[in-house]
Amino acid sequence: MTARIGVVTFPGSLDDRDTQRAIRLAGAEPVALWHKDKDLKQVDAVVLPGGFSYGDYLRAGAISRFSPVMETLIDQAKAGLPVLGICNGFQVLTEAHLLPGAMLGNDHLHFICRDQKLRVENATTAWSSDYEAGQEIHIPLKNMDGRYVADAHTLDMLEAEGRVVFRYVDFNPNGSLRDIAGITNAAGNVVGLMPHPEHAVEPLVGTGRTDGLPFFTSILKKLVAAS
Amino acid sequence: MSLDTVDNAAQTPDVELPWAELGLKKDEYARVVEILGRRPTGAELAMYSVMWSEHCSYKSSKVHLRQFGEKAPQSDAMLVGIGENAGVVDVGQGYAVTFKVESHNHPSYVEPYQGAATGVGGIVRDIIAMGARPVAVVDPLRFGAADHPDTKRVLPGVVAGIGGYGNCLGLPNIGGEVVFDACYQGNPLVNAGAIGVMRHEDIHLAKASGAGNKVIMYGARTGGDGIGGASILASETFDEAKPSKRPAVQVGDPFQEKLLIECTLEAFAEKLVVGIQDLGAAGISCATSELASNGSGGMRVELDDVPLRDSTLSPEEILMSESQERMCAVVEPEKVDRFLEICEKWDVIATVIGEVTDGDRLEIFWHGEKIVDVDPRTVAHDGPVYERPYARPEWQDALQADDAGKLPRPATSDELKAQVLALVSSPNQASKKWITSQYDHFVQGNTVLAQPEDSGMIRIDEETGLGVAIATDGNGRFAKLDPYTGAQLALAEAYRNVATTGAKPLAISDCLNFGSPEDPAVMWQFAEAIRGLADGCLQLGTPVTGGNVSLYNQTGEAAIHPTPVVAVLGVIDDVARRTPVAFREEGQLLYLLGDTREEFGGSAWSQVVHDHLGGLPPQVDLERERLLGAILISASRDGMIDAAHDLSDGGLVQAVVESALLGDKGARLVVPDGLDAFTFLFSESAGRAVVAVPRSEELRFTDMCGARGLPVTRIGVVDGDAVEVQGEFALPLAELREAHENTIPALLA
Amino acid sequence: MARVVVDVMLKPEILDPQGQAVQRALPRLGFDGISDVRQGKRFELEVDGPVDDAALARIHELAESFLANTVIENFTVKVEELVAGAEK
Amino acid sequence: MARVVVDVMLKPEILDPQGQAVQRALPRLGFDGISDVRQGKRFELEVDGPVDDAALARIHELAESFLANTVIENFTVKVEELVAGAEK
Ligand SMILES: Nc1ncnc2c1ncn2[C@@H]1O[C@H](COP(=O)(O)OP(=O)(O)O)[C@@H](O)[C@H]1O
Ligand SMILES: [Mg+2]
Repeated sequence: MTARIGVVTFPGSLDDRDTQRAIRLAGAEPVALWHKDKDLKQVDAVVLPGGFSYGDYLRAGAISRFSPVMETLIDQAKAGLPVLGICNGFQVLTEAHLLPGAMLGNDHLHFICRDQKLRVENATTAWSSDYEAGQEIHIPLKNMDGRYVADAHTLDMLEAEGRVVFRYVDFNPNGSLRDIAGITNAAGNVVGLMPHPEHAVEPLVGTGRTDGLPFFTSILKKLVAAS
Repeated sequence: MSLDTVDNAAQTPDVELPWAELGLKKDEYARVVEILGRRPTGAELAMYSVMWSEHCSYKSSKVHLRQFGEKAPQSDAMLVGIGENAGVVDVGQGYAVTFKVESHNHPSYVEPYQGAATGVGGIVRDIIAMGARPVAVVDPLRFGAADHPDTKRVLPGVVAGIGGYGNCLGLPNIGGEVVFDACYQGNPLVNAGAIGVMRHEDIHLAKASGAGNKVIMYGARTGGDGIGGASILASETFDEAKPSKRPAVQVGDPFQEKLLIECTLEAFAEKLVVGIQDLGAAGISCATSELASNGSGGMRVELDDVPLRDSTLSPEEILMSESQERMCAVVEPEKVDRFLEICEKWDVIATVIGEVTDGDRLEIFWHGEKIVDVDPRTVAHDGPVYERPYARPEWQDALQADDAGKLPRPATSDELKAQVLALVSSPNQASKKWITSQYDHFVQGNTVLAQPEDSGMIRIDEETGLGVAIATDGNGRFAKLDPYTGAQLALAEAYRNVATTGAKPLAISDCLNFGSPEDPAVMWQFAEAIRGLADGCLQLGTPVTGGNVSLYNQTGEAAIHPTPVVAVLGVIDDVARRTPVAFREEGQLLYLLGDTREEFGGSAWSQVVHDHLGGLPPQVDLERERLLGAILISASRDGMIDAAHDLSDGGLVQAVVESALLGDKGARLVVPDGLDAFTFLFSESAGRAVVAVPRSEELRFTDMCGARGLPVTRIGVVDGDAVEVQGEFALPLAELREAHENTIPALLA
Repeated sequence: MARVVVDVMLKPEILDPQGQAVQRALPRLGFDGISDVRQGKRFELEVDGPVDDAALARIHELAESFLANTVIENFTVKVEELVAGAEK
Repeated sequence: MARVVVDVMLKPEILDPQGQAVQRALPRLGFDGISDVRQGKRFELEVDGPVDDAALARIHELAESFLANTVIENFTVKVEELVAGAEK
């Protein structure tokens, strides 16, 4: 049996098909989920993909956060369903308060697209266990609103609890506090990050690296082991 | 005055309409009256005036554009040619590709962000209207002098607008150009191109057939956007009380357009659509008259059913509105419900606004009264055609006589070195990363090559690796020196760029940016450029699938350089075989393909070092381009080369520096026998490329070139961490990188 | 019909690069004497019914849960008198 | 020190996709009775000296030439009384 991983399409989602492809390449079964459906089709995990849901109008992720699918997702995530938010998905997760803090416009005020170096700080979450702690990887980054912000107390807590999962290395592309690229909730089942692992799964396209594949093999192994 | 109906027009032949204010000439208005056999209604006048404008009717350019058809090369690849929203090309394995380039020059000067954004929106709707999923965009751009204060206003806004719209649509930006020249100061050129992919059977056309079929408008509500003359009609002549303030600038809503893409593709997939047309320039006037005239039968439209953003709009204004993000589909009655359901699923407003009729008239109603009754062909296709006078300008001879070959050349190695640094750090030759990093290259997960590669490349089939490549090029300096040759050089360069990456060039699209057609000198440049392009396409076997003409790019008496921009589309059977620009391995041998002559007219060197424009542009030899292309494609397919870069602006040294910096590997060059170092480094002779050959492939590669008669010269080796020209100078990569990459940020950040 | 305005500004402790960019441009434009610039959002809501306390309370709730993200932003709600000709 | 506020809104005839997106979301959030939403920008300028007519005229000029693009936007300039505790 393989794992079934849902990918939510919001209006304006862009990387939903790419994420499905990455899930397939990792050996799991992608399941398309629709923002207007509360039904999660009994998937084993969910990815909120990148894009500009609702045009990123108001604030990135702010309108999607009130989608019917999110009502169910918020409950189930709190109950332990593995959820990965990539870029816009990360923004939805912070707006939904499944992850602390907030995302703001890049400090340089431009969209930025680059091959970004990251350090894996926590290799124990549902989505990072196929990495090793301290490992440095390159994952494409592309966003307008990638600046992670939280108050000092929250940041200290995240650091203390090992909940900073990925950190920017060599270059902070957006002014994120403490170079934070991705974080997790206390239980480790909900992870959000700005860079796009689904665009680093094939040697021929994108940056030509496959450093993103372990995201999807991490969750697959965990789910198959649990079943 | 109340509503101007068709009956009313017939009964009041003497009412004066403001045709001049709407941009019609006296004889054009007389022609409308003759066609209708009566005076037009206000609504009819609105339609004729926009559809017969230069922008929509191509009245100055049509007689010249015909050559693209007349001289079209035999090509099995062409599935849909000039005349539709975009041409369609067969790329094999049952796939078809549609692509086109359009200009949004003037709006981008007035409001850079929105002007450029809506330019992307417009070209993408043309692609959707053919039945294709858009897969990539490109953006050839030209601005005034890099250090001019207004460039700091225009460029960042344009780039943010192209990125803002394209990124939000989920379209990777895979190519384009950025050129600075004082001639574009008040007339930046913002051209935008898009590519779409579909299966052959999914090709859709803009035609309304089948009496009883419904006409559905969907997408954004109609507002008062971009209504020039119609407001005059509405407010001054017909209803004094109305506000005549209508926005001249349109604001784009990329999110709405993304929904349009998805909902249109879903309707196509369920085979719900008989005919389809996007709404761009001239809005409903254009969509209804083109749909009706291209199909069989007529059309009846209830204008009251058009969803409005501004309830005060008059029928004339509704007909002319250029509100963005709207489409029009023709759907069989029994499929209408399903079509509307799909629109609702995607939160897209959709309304039946009319139907296809038995007759051959386009009839439009407002409040139950008939306000338009025309033969749609006369609106859409029978616009005026001008044979504008043209004449070779008297200054052309003096310009060509001002030979760049006579400019002082560097006298010492130090001077040579300084000029190399000046070249690679000059705004036109410097890295454009500051700009291109504002564009998403990765979305859709199929980008094989993107900036700064010679061409952008997209995988279109995951199983087989089938891919397409596109490159856009244009050199206004060359075209100014000789428009015929300049247009061919643009074609040759784009063709070469595509072949350099390993793809076989199939077809082209173009965007022809010129000054005022009312100036005989400009008209001559235009005629010459088209003649050159058509002759070149015939010779290269690449048909013109469509394009766009932008005239009146002119401030007062001063026209821009004639700037034909050419986009070449190519196909590659397996993207795994693509050839990138970057040097990959030390020890690989560098070969120069083609002939190097003393050609400096219009060159980057003459501009950067001497601020000079004169002489003749490089010669064109299209047979040589074909041969070079064939060799590059074979070498890529058979794995004989690991890197390749075409030689164009800045010559060999520019190409080698770029490949070295991208791969972070240096190069040691030796000046070949028979050439001086200066000519070797800076000449811009066409038909050349530099390739990196693994030692194991050296013999096979040089034998192939020899056997096919392509000059091949060994010029050095990939090595070290500098670009060194033996006996002359060595420039460390770090120094080159700083020179190459810091210029644009320093100017714009 | 009345207009209610919701102003949303970043909290003072949050970096506002847009405001800073404006401020940095001022000397170039020949402006001095402006020591700080912050940029925020303004929402104009056209309310159908009467803007009584209940309506205002609901709009306050809307601002708190939706128009502003109170992790990073503050907001104010006010009823605007519609004075014709006030805009330039 | 005083605060001058420049509000910049899209002209009424210009499409406001952001405001529309907010408005369309309202019913889903259980809000009705709001017939239109427009979203604009609010600039808060901290002015060093006295905000006299000359200063206001200069800020007006700044708004016109820089803060707003008057092709598509209107703006208003007003001096704000700094009432402590007004923000939430
Ligand atoms: N420079 C050109 N070369 C070839 N075809 C052109 C050129 N300019 C315009 N055309 C063709 O003329 C037709 C009308 O052009 P256009 O008005 O730009 O299309 P649309 O109505 O889709 O915007 C199109 O098929 C276009 O491809
Ligand atoms: Mg079109």
